[in-house]
Amino acid sequence: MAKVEVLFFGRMADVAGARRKTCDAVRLLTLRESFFGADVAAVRMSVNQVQVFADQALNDGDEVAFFSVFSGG
Amino acid sequence: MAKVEVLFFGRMADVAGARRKTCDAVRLLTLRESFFGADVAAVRMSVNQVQVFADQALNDGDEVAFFSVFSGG
Amino acid sequence: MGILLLEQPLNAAAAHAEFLVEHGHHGAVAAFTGVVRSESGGVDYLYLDWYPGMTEASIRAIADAAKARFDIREVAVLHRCGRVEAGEPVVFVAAASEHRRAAFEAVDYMMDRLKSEAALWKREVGDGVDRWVEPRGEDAVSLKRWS
Amino acid sequence: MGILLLEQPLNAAAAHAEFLVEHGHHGAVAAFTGVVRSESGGVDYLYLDWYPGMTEASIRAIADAAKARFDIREVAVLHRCGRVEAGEPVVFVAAASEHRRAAFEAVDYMMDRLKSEAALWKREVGDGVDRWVEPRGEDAVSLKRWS
Repeated sequence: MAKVEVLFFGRMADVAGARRKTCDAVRLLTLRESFFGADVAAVRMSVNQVQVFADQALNDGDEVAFFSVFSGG
Repeated sequence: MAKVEVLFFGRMADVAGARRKTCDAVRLLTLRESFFGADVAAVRMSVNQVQVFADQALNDGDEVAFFSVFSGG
Repeated sequence: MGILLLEQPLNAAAAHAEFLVEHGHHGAVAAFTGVVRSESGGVDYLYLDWYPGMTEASIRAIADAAKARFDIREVAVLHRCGRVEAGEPVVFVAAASEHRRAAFEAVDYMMDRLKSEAALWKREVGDGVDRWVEPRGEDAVSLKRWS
Repeated sequence: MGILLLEQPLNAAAAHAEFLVEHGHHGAVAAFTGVVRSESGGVDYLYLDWYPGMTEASIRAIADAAKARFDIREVAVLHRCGRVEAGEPVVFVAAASEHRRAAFEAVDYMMDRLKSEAALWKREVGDGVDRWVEPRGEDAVSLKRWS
């Protein structure tokens, strides 16, 4: 198990009911499922501030984020 | 003969060698020819501050202008 | 603010600031400032010849056309005439709208029309340079986008 | 000026003034200011959630892409984060160029990309209103013009 920092932004912070958590995790998609279940179509994710679109293994100290679609400007 | 004020702007002021003249004239194109001869392709004209593109009779007190193509902005 | 033809220096920063205060609440403000280029081939200043009355009317017609054509709330057009030194603003155009696309397009449109339909005559003067400027081919191409 | 993500009020007039002083000599300065609309259906303020580090990087990537794509000399992007009251600027974008078309297009392009590719999350809060905003269909259409 890797110890990772998990951050939540936008609507996903409301859905998860958290802004930040420290978690033990092995893979990104498993971690996402633990917060959002199977209904993940709207959940974007990043690892170490780089947006990612597929599963990957997590390492100790990784910073993972889950967030809704961007809306700036 | 009508007595008209004639103004010159842009390059046409250089060509005519004048900025303003008072002239006796009957028709617009005859007046234009008196300043620019037959080489009038680049000479635009207005009567009483409205741009015109064809000949017309002139009346006492009309303000005629001859000028080159606009270049603002 | 509306339409102004100025023989004195044009303060584009102040014009933009005032336009934001008065019309920014609509949501979207697009602006364009044209400055006499200081690095361009020896031009020390522009001289913009103008026809008092007709020049203002031609600029107003362009602003009115923009307001009729685009979904915008307000426009400003400030244009210099007379002698404009290198580095000084020659034109400032702004539009306020609830929609950013309309604001952009209105400013773009007004600039295109000002280049060739405002009653102004531009002369470039500098070291060994003294020429009347006519609209360039790219100005005509740009203008044609709106027809 | 470059890229700034601001938790404090954004002074768009001062930013425009500074940009003109520093980069106006190139000849063409286009600018866009987005303000939180005060008249729009009971919104008192926006809250822009952001991801420190990633948000700045995403904005910088958009500015760099504009510089690579258009014939422009300099850009500025100032974007608010946190709580932005109705009537306050939320974004200021500017581009300086020798060519007005390039300056216009660069600002237009950056605004389109900021709407959907900057790492920001916009919430509208007001009288009976509290909702996360997602990019609208027209934003996607506008963005597609550049692809």
